Amino acid sequence: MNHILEVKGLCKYFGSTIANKNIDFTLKRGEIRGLAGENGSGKSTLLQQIAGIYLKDEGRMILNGKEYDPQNPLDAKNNKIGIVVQELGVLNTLPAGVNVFAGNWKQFSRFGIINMKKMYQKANDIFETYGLMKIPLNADCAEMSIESRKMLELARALSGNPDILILDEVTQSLSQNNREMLYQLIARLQKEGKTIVIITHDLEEMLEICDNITVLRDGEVITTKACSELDTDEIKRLMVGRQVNSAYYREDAVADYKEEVVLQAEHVNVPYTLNDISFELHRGEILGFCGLSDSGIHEIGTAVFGLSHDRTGSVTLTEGNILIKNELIAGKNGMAYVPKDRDGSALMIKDSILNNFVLPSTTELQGKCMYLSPAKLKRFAQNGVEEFNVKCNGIYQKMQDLSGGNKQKVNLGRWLLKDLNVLVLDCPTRGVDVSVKAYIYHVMSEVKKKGLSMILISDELPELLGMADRLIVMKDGCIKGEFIRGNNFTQEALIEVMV
Amino acid sequence: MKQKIDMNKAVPFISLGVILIVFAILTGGNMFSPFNLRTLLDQTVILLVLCSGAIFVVALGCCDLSVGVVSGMCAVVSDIVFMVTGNVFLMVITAIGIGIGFGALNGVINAKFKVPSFMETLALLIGLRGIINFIQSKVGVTHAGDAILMLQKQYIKIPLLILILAVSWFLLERTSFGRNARAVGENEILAKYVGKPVDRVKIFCFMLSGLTAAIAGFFIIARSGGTSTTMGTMYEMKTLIAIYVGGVLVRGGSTASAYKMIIGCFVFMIIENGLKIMGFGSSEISELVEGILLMVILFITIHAENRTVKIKKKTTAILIE
Amino acid sequence: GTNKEENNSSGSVQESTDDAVKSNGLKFAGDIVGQGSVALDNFVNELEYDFTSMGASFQIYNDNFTADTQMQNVETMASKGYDGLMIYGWNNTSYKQISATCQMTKVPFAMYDQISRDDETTAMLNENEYYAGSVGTDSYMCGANAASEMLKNGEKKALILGGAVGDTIHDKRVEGFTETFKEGGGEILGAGRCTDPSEGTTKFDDLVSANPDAQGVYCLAGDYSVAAISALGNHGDVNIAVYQSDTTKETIPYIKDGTISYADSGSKIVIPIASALLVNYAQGNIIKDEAGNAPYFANVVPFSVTAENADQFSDLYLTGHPLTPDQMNELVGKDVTYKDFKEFIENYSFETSLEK
Amino acid sequence: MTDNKKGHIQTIVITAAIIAVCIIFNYAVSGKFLTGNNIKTLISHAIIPCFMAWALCFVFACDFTDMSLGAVVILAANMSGFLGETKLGYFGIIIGAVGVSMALMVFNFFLFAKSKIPSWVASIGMVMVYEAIAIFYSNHQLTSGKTIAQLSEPMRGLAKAPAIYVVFGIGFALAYLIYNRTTIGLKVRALGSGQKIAEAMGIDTVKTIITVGIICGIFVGCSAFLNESYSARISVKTGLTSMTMIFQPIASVMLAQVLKAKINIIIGIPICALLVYGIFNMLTIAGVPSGTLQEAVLGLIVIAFGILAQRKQKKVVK
Ligand SMILES: Nc1ncnc2c1ncn2[C@@H]1O[C@H](COP(=O)(O)OP(=O)(O)OP(=O)(O)O)[C@@H](O)[C@H]1O
Ligand SMILES: Nc1ncnc2c1ncn2[C@@H]1O[C@H](COP(=O)(O)OP(=O)(O)OP(=O)(O)O)[C@@H](O)[C@H]1O
Ligand SMILES: [Mg+2]
Ligand SMILES: [Mg+2]
Repeated sequence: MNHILEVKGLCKYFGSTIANKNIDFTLKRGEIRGLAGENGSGKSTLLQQIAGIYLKDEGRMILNGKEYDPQNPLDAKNNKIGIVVQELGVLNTLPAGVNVFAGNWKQFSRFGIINMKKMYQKANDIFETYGLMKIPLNADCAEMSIESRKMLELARALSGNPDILILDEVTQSLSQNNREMLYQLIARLQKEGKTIVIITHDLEEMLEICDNITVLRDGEVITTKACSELDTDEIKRLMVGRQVNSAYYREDAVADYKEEVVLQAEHVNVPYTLNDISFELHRGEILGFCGLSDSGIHEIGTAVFGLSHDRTGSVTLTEGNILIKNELIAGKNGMAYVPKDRDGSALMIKDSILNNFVLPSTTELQGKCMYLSPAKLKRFAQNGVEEFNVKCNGIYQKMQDLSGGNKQKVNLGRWLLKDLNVLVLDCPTRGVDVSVKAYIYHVMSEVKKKGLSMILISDELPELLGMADRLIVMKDGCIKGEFIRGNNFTQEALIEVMV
Repeated sequence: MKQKIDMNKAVPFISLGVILIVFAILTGGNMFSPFNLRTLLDQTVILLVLCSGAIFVVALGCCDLSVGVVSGMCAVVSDIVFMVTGNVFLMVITAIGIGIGFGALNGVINAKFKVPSFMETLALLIGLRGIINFIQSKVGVTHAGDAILMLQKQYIKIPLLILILAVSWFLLERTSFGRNARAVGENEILAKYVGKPVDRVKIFCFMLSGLTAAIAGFFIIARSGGTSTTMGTMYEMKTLIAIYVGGVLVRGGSTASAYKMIIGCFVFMIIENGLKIMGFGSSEISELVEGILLMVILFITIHAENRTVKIKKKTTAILIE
Repeated sequence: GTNKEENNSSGSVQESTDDAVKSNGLKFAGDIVGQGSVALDNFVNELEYDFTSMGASFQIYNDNFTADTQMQNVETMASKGYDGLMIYGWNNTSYKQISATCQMTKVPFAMYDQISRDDETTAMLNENEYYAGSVGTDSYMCGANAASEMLKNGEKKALILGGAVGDTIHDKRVEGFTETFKEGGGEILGAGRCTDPSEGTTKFDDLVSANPDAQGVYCLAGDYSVAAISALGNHGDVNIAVYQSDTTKETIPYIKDGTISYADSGSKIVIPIASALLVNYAQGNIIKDEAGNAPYFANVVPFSVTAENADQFSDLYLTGHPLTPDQMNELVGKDVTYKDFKEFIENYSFETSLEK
Repeated sequence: MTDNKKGHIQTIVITAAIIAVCIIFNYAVSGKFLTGNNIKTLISHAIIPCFMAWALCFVFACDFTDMSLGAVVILAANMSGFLGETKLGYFGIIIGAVGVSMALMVFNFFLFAKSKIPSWVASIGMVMVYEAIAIFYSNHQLTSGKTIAQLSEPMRGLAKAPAIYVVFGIGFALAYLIYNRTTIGLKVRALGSGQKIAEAMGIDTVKTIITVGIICGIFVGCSAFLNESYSARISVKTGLTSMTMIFQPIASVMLAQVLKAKINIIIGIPICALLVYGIFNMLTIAGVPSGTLQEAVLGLIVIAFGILAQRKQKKVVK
């Protein structure tokens, strides 16, 4: 049979999010398949189920004509499926060479003793035969660069001599010559009759190397077509698909902010992540940052707020000429930062709504002797819950019982109740549904009108295009371009610069 | 929909109730003779004083294993100061200075140098005990001054205890400082991102713990009438156990509250006293029962909290970062 | 002792219950400074034996080596309502509190082994009508005797090995030893104080390495002699004689073969005497000395254990008990007076006790 | 490459400094330190806790902390002493110690993995239970007229000159091979990267945790029978005091972690144990009283090494 893998009716839910909806997906032997889709369209989820990292909720998979239901990544590896995941997955406490065969060390052991030499030899062989970038195999992974780690993961995926190799956004963290290497490797594997599945946001790259492309949207497969029938515009149309409601984002089509500079960043450097970044933020402006995952956009947020300790250069609040040296100064002078990892670093997930709501405002709410009146706090939180429409059973409910959208309302709302100068938002609509998104955009427009300046970091282009006054495009830690609302403010133009 | 009863809040009351009933039956009511009730209160005072400071460190999600030895140190040195100068004020200042000083040391090493508090305070425990032994071997056992012995008087002891507990409760639950400390325990990254002075809060919490250790030092000498090398031994463990048994989780945060600490101290002392009243005077039974009860209560508290957080079993999510 | 019954060397408590039971049904309790060390565990055993011999019951409370726990134990014992308490006076700063507690709860108490040595405290105790008396071992003399013995043997350079600083008994022994030894012109090269005997070997190893010229070691308890001897086994070229207080079962063979040059022991005798005082008090026969105060016997000096008497010592003091139930019961009763006690102590010696 | 060179120079400087300190000290105490006998003493002192340090190393490798090791050693050593005096002889000594500690360690690890109580808290609970069991045993022995298990002189050969080096050699080889060269060692270390990520790599975490218990049991057991052979008897302890037994091994492990980048941790541990005990030995020779200021120095060393070991720590530390 020509089909190596068939996926039928696959579904995957994360709570109420439907990440994959009734997916039918077939891979032919020896083909190179690309997966395209917006952020959050379910690409990674699909492939991770195939690789045994997530367990599927519904549906079935048939591999080589046999029923296939991997319970863990080793199952998948034993069935000759290898994956390089989007997020980093290496064992920091073990040397690189050992990581290559993670979980599969038995093969080197004789009488219970592992032949390390053989393992390193074989690891080395893998790097050599596939022509991967050399990394020090006996060094611990904890301090390796992202590129080295990717190489390591690639080697691990290849160590099982897989028939299906899955590469989830690998290229974006590789340098140019390693990318070339990867292309050659892919071509060679194809010649050997292997199947390769690739996710990349670089559509031209995808068109170049793939045979066929599957487009996903909102967790569903839209279509699968041969590359010869497609071009980038067509893929994008398929990807975005839906009509974007005009009332969803801001309605005005031109930039609109005051001349006054609120915050100025000059020559900001953070080792390995940011490279000589300078920009100005004006009163009432929404300044967007866009770029691929490792382009450094998220570090902009931490650097501006004074959280990166090895930052050099200066970030200054113009009013009072205050240098933001650390997060304490930032917090005291009307800055706020909403991080990307909502549950991990923005909320006290096991604490009540009330406590989460009042935390940033305790200094304003306290009376003599740091006294916080419970009644006052209650009123404050109650007021916030009502103002931001948080759906809950009362302010004493635990944060973790709220839905994602409502968590985000608390997360943002507690800042908007304060009298701020600058708000740094990192992916504020992550994991939030359409209506809450619309609500957040609405609130953002409101506060913008009141003169709040915002830095909006996001990996969703439509959001940035919809909300930002100015957009700075980043790549490899450098500023690559700047766009102003109303002036060639399109996704195509941005992607051109981004990749 | 009605709000669920928070198991974590209920557990301390349940364990206190159960323990009271069990010991009432086992000791045949002996436990509640007026004299024993007084004794029980007397015995709990030191623990309560220590806990009222240590609760702040626990709220951070850290632990302070040095409270016992610091209280011993404060007692020994301040008693010497009193013997030499005869000045009560100087004695109190010395003790409090030493207590706060060691607290600050713990705090700085934990917050700035990132040494786990558990390791760091354990090391202090070893080291200071050696220094106490050294001082005692040079100076010899000293008797407590009369001013200190006044602390044994009920009319001084009880109001002072209530004052300390009230201040501790107020700081922990009614001030922004307490809120910051608990926020650090819930999520240190968040506290930082919100612009809270995390390091300062941590150091201050450890200092409070040192302060109450110093005060407890006075109660300890008052109780035994003078200094000895073993002063305050094992109080660090008793303190932590009492706080955890009260239903405060090891991660601290919002689970740390004053009433839990107070209940925890009483539960712990009732178990200890009750076992002795029952006639298990030698340590093996009390240690065995205490160890097992500690783990049972901890297990219940931890799982009582997890009960409300049913995690979706089917997803084995890969760890991000 | 008029009783011709042979010495009850097996130490079994049951065998003696058919004797006249005088203090039937009384309940006593007492504390011990700590558990785990042989000497202390032996004390506990003796306490239980003595009270059972007199027809009473006994419950031990462990102080875990802390003064605070001792107070807690005394309070608990007092509130539980025992007929009398045996107080191990290891922490002399707490006497006042203990006395006050007992007075408040109207529980008689006697102090044993470690007792008050200063007049002020003794006077304070005498004011308490529930104070039944003290019987103490002279720990200072233990050390002093060992020092004299060492000096007599011409050894001038000594090491000390024993329990941690803060162990009041060991501290007293060290004090006695040091003062006497220095007066006699000796020099103390080093002291190893351990948290427990298993540390002893290591500590003594280091000490010997540091001071190979030492001539004698004073071990503060039998456990430490064992440790010292095993450490000495690692050093072929040194010549250090072992002196010890508190003979334990393991050291008997060493005493017999001469590995241990001098050993003393016998502080256990204070327990039956103190128990008898307490039982008398509890039965209403309050014993007072000539001056009308509670009895105070601070002079029970341990005797030396030699190769000749080692076996008998072991039978009487280690596996068995110094007094038979009959001897004990002679010290209890309506007609017993202070004189009887005094005579008993004056006439008592290890040798005489062997005769019976 | 220059980094590597710098590393070498650093190592040489540190080694030279240590040797210099030893020589100067030796001179200061008029040659008492570097005598053959003293060095022999020092080495055998370092060997016994070294086993405990290896066990701790495995415990730390999977991100746990076990405070009950001391209590386990006490129980195991007593069992070893008890069996050693029966017909089983040396076989009994070894089996008694290793068997008991294995059983207890497996139980500990199972508890850590299953109860979700933070391991160090749970292990303190276990200290109480184990100490109580030890006192039960000791009291039982006493009331039946015996003392706690004690090894008689002829049975104590395991801690004497040739045997102790053989035991050390075997232990070292075992620790080295298991930690570096076996599937289970690698799995244990993988656990240190986080339970979730290890699971994602297809590692059966529960099974691994139980195997770590067995491995730790072997090392703790060795430490127990060496202790018993060395001091003839291990008295029981109450009131959590058995925890003091792991302080010095912890200091050794922490120092070895500082040196991890240069020396394999399993090799580093005996070296560091030697260093730590060397310091104590020096203090004793210099006349610093043990039980007082020596402990103060130990505390200081632990804190200093802690600071060194954590100096690159970026994670949240509690
Ligand atoms: N572990 C998880 N828990 C909860 N929700 C998740 C989880 N992983 C993914 N999701 C959600 O599932 C949906 C699909 O996510 P997925 O990672 O598959 O998207 P993607 O197409 O790979 O996006 P990207 O291009 O950003 O990688 C998203 O809405 C995401 O928020
Ligand atoms: N772990 C939980 N425990 C208890 N209740 C929960 C839990 N998670 C969600 N809920 C409740 O279930 C309801 C639906 O939550 P859910 O997460 O499904 O919302 P949602 O539709 O995804 O909304 P959003 O788009 O805001 O994420 C909410 O009222 C929430 O309070
Ligand atoms: Mg993805
Ligand atoms: Mg949701």
